[in-house]
Amino acid sequence: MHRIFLNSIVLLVGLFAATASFADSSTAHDGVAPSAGNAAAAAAVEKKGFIADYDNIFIVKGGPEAKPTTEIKPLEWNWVDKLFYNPMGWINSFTDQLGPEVEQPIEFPHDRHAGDPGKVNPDGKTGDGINCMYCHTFARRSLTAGIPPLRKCIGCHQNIPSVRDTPRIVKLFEYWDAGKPIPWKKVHDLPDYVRFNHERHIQRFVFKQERPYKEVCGYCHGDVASMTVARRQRTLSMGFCVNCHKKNHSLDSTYTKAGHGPNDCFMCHK
Amino acid sequence: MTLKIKDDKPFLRDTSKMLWDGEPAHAEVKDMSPHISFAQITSDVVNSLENPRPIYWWAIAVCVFMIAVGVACEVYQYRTGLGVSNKSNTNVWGVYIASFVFWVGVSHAGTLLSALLHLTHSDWRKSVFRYAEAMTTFALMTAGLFVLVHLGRMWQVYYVMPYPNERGVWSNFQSPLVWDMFVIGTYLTCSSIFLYTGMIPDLAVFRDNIHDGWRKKLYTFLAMGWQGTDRHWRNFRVAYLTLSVYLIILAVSGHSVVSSDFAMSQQPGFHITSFPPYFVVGALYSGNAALITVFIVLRFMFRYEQYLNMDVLRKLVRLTFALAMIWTYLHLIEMATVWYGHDTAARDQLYFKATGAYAGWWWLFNFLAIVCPWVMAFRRWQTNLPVQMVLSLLLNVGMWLERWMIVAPTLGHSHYPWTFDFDQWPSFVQWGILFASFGWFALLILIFCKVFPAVSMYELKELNYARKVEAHHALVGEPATKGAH
Amino acid sequence: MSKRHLLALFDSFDEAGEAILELRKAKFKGFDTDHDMIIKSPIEHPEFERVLGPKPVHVQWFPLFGSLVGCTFLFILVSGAQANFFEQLKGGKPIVPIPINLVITYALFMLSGVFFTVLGLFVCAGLPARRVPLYTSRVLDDQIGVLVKADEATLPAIKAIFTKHKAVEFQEEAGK
Amino acid sequence: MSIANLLQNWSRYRDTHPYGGAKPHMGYKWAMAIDMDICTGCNACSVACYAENNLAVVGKEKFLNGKSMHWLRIERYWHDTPEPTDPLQLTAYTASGAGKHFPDQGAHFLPIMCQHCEAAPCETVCPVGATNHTQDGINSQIYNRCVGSRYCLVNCPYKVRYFNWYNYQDPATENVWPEPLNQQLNPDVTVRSKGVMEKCTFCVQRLRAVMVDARTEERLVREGEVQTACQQACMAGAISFGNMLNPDSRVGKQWIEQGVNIALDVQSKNEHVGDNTPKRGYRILENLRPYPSVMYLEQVRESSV
Amino acid sequence: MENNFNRRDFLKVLGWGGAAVTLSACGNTSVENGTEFVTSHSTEAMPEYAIPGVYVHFNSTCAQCDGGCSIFGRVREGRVLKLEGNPESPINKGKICGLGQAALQAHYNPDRITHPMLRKGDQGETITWDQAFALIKDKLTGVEGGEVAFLTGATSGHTGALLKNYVDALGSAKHYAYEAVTPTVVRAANKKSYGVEMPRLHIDKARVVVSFGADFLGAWVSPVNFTQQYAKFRKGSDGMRGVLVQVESKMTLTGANADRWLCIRPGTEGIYALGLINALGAKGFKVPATAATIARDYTAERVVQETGVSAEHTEKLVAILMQRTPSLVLVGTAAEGYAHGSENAAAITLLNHVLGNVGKTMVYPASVPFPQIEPKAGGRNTLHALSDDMKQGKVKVLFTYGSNPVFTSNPSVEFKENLQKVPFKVVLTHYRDETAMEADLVLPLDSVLEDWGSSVPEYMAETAQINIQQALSERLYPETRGFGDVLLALLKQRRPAEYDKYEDFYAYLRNAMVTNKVALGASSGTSDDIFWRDTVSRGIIKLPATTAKVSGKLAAIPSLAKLTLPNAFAVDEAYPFHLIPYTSAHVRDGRHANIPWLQESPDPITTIVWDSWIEIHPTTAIKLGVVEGDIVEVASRSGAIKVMVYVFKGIHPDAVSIPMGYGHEAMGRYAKNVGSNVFKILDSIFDRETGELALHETRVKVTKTGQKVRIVKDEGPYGGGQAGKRIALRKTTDKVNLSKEV
Repeated sequence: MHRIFLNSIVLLVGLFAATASFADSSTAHDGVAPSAGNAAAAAAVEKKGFIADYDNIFIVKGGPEAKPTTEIKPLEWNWVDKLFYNPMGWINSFTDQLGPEVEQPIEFPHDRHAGDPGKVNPDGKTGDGINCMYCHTFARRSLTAGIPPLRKCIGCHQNIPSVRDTPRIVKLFEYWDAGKPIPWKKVHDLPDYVRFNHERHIQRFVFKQERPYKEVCGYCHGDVASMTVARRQRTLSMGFCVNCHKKNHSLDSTYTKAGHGPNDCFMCHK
Repeated sequence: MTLKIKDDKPFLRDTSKMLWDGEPAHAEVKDMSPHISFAQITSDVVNSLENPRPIYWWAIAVCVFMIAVGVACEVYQYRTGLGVSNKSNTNVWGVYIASFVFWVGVSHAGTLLSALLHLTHSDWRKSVFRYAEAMTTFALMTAGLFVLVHLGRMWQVYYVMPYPNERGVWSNFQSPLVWDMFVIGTYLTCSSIFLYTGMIPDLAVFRDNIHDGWRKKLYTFLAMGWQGTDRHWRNFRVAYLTLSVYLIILAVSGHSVVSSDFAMSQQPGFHITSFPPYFVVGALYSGNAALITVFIVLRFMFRYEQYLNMDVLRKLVRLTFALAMIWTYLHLIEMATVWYGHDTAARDQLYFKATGAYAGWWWLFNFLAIVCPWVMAFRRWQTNLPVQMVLSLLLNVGMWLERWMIVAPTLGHSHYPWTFDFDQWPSFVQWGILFASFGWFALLILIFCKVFPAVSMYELKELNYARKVEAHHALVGEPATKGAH
Repeated sequence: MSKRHLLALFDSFDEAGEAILELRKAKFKGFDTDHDMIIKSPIEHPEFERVLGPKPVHVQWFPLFGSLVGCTFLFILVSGAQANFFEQLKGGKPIVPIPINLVITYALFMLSGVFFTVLGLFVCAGLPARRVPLYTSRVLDDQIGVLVKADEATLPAIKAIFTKHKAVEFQEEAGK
Repeated sequence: MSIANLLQNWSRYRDTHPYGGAKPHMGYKWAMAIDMDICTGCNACSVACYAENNLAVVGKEKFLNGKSMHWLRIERYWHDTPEPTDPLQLTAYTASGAGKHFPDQGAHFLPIMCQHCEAAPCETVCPVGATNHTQDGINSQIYNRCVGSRYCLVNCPYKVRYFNWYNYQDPATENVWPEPLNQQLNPDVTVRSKGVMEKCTFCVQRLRAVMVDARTEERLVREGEVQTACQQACMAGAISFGNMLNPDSRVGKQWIEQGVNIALDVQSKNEHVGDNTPKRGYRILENLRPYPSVMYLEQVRESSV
Repeated sequence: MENNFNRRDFLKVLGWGGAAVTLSACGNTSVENGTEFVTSHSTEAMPEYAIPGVYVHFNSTCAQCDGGCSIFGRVREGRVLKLEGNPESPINKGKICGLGQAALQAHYNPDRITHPMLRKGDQGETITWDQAFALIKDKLTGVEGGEVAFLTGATSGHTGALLKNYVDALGSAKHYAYEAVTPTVVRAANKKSYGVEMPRLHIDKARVVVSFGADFLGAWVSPVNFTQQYAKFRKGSDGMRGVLVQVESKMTLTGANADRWLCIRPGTEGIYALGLINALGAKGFKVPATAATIARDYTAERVVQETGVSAEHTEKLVAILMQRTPSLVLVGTAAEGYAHGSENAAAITLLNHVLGNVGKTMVYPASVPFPQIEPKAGGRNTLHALSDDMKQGKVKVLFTYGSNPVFTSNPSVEFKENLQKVPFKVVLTHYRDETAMEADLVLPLDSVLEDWGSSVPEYMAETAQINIQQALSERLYPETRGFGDVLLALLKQRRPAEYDKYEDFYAYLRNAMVTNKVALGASSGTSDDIFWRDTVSRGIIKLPATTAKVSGKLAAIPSLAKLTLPNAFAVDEAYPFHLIPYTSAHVRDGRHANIPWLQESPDPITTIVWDSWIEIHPTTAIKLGVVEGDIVEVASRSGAIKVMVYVFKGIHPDAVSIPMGYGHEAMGRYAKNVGSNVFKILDSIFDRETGELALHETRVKVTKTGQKVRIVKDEGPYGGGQAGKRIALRKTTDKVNLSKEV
């Protein structure tokens, strides 16, 4: 209900904002075309030499000659956009985006496993600094990040006698002995008609751009290393995805190595 | 002698027993008497709201039953899927879209009477335009329901609205359906505003004449403190005139856009440039026919014999006949252009209508919509209530069939021969919802007429005053001036 | 000097008109017919304009303004939305198609025109209005009321004029 | 958006598909060519499509009522005597049963699926923008956006869109995937619920999978890297599919060879020499100017027997 | 650390998760509240290679028909989602037909039997496999080997070998291999004429193909291979596009693709073939004297009179046959299905000799050097033999596998009645089909996607090959067994010493393959594991080609001189029409009737779905006073069925045609009560030489019942016209060069 209310307020605000956008033409320029970013984008387009070859296809077939493509200014989100064209996305950034607390069969301490070894957790222990992809091993090669197999837990824990008798580990071994997988509950669940690809994001940001994995994973999942049971930190709604994909996204995007996410609906919905 | 707006001659309400002007009791009221007083008009209208004939309540009950049938059908369809309406991948549209167009069409008569004839100073419209205007609003509301019923996922209908949303997604402004949403929404809003604005002086009268209850509060609120001062009237006249102009444009553009739902598509048989005028005139035609039906019903139900009188009916009927002829011309033109055109697909389509699976219905519609209105050309039947009642209903059926014949056979015979000629008889669900729409529309009209003035008091008084002036001038032997208005 | 209201009710437009005409000619002190006199009638009576003198109406400027602003606003809104939502490519059509946007623009041209007309009516006619003193429902029914506001001293003279022109009834504010 | 953006990029926003100036699809233009001389009409492609795209089997009654869901249908035509083009004659001709005249030169099988028109009539009329043109030249259909106005189907000249009249996976009513048949459902493809339109997507789930891989490897998709389900199944190899802009692609070569230009509605080969050109390529209902992306190659029948 | 994870849990959760790909109707609320369960995607139960969200491909072999196509399954999260052709296989070269695609729905079919069932009165009672084997052992004790009978479909590979061993172990038990539709007569005729039962065909090298009722694009022998050859044949080499002429009485899919479809009076195919030889000779073609003598009497006038094929078309055909060589003449189901089927086939094979095609477009097929795994197939004559045995009480225990004789037998066999005389009937099947309904013990089989096996195709495309059938997924139902497993378990009862070392059929198969690895083409140094892994991952073992040649000599053909053909049929007043039972490419003999994809896949010619129909020529229809959709009663001397009319010019006016495989009374929700069973009206008339049932010999009468239905077909009411639009275009020309095309 409050969303509807907010929406209507925003709609009203938007009326004024649109009027304001008349005056926006000069200020928006700053947001739209930072010279450095623009040059990089232009360079990225130029590097795609092979596309020029494809251009000839139309000419060979007697089609209308292609005009040289006018390079489009990458879209940046200025305040008009935030306020008027995607206000809910903007408002969501202020509101509580936390997901519900999920009770798991075993209260898995992410902080103990993935936390910073130098940092002391609330339970008085430090983390082990394990890479997310050590357990969620499929993230870099599949759509799904995957829940680690029970074998993986046991693989380490049977060699860690010090915690063998703690309640959680006892429970873990109960499952193992019974030969049953642990019925983890889903924390980050998208609707069935959305298909998010972990592989592509990990490949690009972790392996190509060599950003720290914590930053990359944490962009959507939050600082899981500081939690025990993981909890959703972002709305993970469509606006969340779209806002990111719109950054530096130009109309002439190919699916090669332009610096932005693809924007067509068929990418996620199919 | 100065002309008084109060008349001292007694006006005897009960036309069934008594006479006025010395005519026998069984005679029809030919025209509004100039001797009727302003106060009489006020009290007539107020009283008719309070005491309709008992059949009013029966009519309400019937309407509720009709709606219940439709609601049951819709619940079934909603739960099971649109498949229960028995459409197919070839005949994707059906009764719903036909009825949508029909109801949008019905709405046009109100605009014609209230706005167009207002501009042309046609006095006779004054007694009928109010309920006609209400019909505009309610017909549009009914049409809107058909859009909902028609959608595969009506619970997602808000996707059509362009509103700033979290997803950053907009509706497709290139789609005629979105134009529809804009234009029909505008039309509905504006016609409601027009209806309300025109009602303000009358609401003030109600405010003054009804002394307690929720209605008093309602009228007090809605009358906005109207006191009939010269300033009020002066501005009201200009504003009302301006609104009339807007409404006429809206009506024309509204139905043109509805026609563009069809005309903008590639479907042969839809893809016709003459569709907008054809649709607009067809709308006026069918709307006027519906107006006659409602005229006769209201006249009886609310004892409006004095105001919804034979003179008005005659003019309505003549207007309808004129529109029928214009429509017939456009209908023939449409067929002729298809006939002479080079678009073989459209020609093929026309042949299919005349000879294919829907041929019977097509010919029936042609008979009802082209031949039947000729009865209206005969003076002796123009004021014959039973004849006009039946005739107006037949014309409505005919014009509904016209819309159905635009939708159903056309879709059954498009560009692609493999899918040709599927004839899909609509299931009871489609018929049930169509049936209910009439109940819904009638219910709204009945409630409106019970709560709001179904005939415009101040305009009637103006008309009455004009008559008085005429009568006065006739009496004193002076030519009547046009200054009465 | 305090001012008081007087309402005279007439049965005939002609009589009321003549009374007003005479009142305008009389030119009482502290009584300006343009401001202190209000005619109330059940129907609109154009002849009153002759007797009341020129009273300009400004309602028509509202729809003009409204329509122009509305359609401009909508055109920008729609074009902007299309440009903003450019992943929604439509085969064969440009991303911002002008003729198509004009259709929608046209609808808002009229919608905002109508809104502003009503707004104009309310502003110009002073609606919603409080009831002026000496209101009687009969002026909406079948009598013409002439409400004047004048100095107590002039009221009898005015009343005399009304009586002369066959006013059927008077209502006066109680004295202070 | 802002006014600034609108003004700055104005010329770009006025570009049209596909005959406007700059090409919206850079790098990719998926297209198909179907050789009807070797298509035997065996229906393998159609069944493969059912398997790949979670198509509902609607059953006898609904099939009868025209609610079938085959995204790829095989149409069978007879060519005995040329049909009259004049509708009046044609009506008489069909009424006389002559239209069913039997040909002793066999039937003509035409596999028809969504033609992925470059100027798709369906796209412009969708009120909610559920069907759009992707930049790689596919006519997309976003099921979760669809509200089911069915206007797209009305406007589709080929009638290759299919509407979900029922909730085909609803266990209570119309379940067409009873346990364990539902385990076959392709998880990459959404199972459509009631009230949405669906159609051939050129197996977009396969395309997007290889395109994502190609992006990761910073290259374009290579010829032969991806096949649609129908193409993969076609025993005669009548269906070829690929990126038309790729000079290596078979489909692009075929289009060029057959003299069919995607951006023209009257092909130059037909303009000059009429229909007697030795080239076989044509597009169905090209004259309506939807600029379809599927080229058909005419069937050939030997006249010397 | 070993641990037995419950695979069922795993599959259940995955199946659930995967199947929940539904479109929810909610708005933009995206994330649910942790109500969904997930499970560790990779458990002990799941192999290491399986990554959730990533497809793994496993090679296997299609078992939907006897074509022997190699396939691979796209497997994800333990579920087979799609089947594709294996490009390695010379038979199908990466392609797969609709029938093969639909194996998925046979696997996931909701009507599969999940547990062994024992008859209890009219009901079935679920029992365990141990109980079932004990019961069989019990029933077999005291029964002589000769009183045990096996009725199977075509068998080959290691199950075939095991079956043979078991039959031997029982001591002279009988194995009846039975296929409802099989080219037995053609095989015999080929054997006589060319020295091989099924020569390898080079359709792609032929420039003219004259097919006498061989529906090689539809359901004949190896349609996937032939369709691929056909595509090459159409493109042609040297600018010469291949010309296909089909001679038959009812238009098949191949007929619908022919350049000229010659409608011939039923049963006169042989006459026409000899007429062609005569005409060739008359035109100056060098016809061998033997052939010329035989064909001497078949003058053009006689041919026209008897076959109804116009002289003009015959002349054109002769001209093109002389002009374009090599050609290929095929003899198919329609020609062999008569009492004189063998003579028909002999005459047509003779034409091949005359045209000099033998050795050019039909060559010696490769064969597998392991006789014990060679395919064993049989026709309906075996069914008759079995039925006679049962009638005489010679059969005490009957096993059936891979066939549905109660459904497919013709009435005079009285199979169902005779079955009652068998004290103990074991049916190994997937569905509760008609035969299973009569069984005492029903043993549920694994689907072909869950089962291991090997097979040797009857028709070898290039080199000899052995196909490996690999389990593509876990068992959907834990209580099903493969045929090999069942045989092995039974063999263990008899020969424990020999077979107890094999844990299951997989172990047996692996052992059998590995033991012969050198013979199978591996170098002796290859380790067993590597050999086996390679074999399984390739899904096919190719063996070196043979160098033998088919006999091209007419003189070598025995009894050729005695070849005479009966005149065209005289009209039978009481039963005026020939009944042509039509093998639908999808449903075949009815074993695939319970697959919804196939039921909804329109018949290519008529576009009818979900029903069977009778094709009647318009002139006949006018005579009978029926129109499309009328229900008629089709009665033969053996029985009558009701079926709806499809008026169709692609059939000889003297004939009517009904597709086989419909009209199941049991089997499953998709098959039951769909159409009518044409097998039930087949007369028992046999081919004079081979004793095979003459399928096309039945005469019927057609009477109107007055009932009427709307035909469910894809073709609209418009009747498939093109309304003068450019929809499907055709060039009629003899001057196109397609061979240069891309």
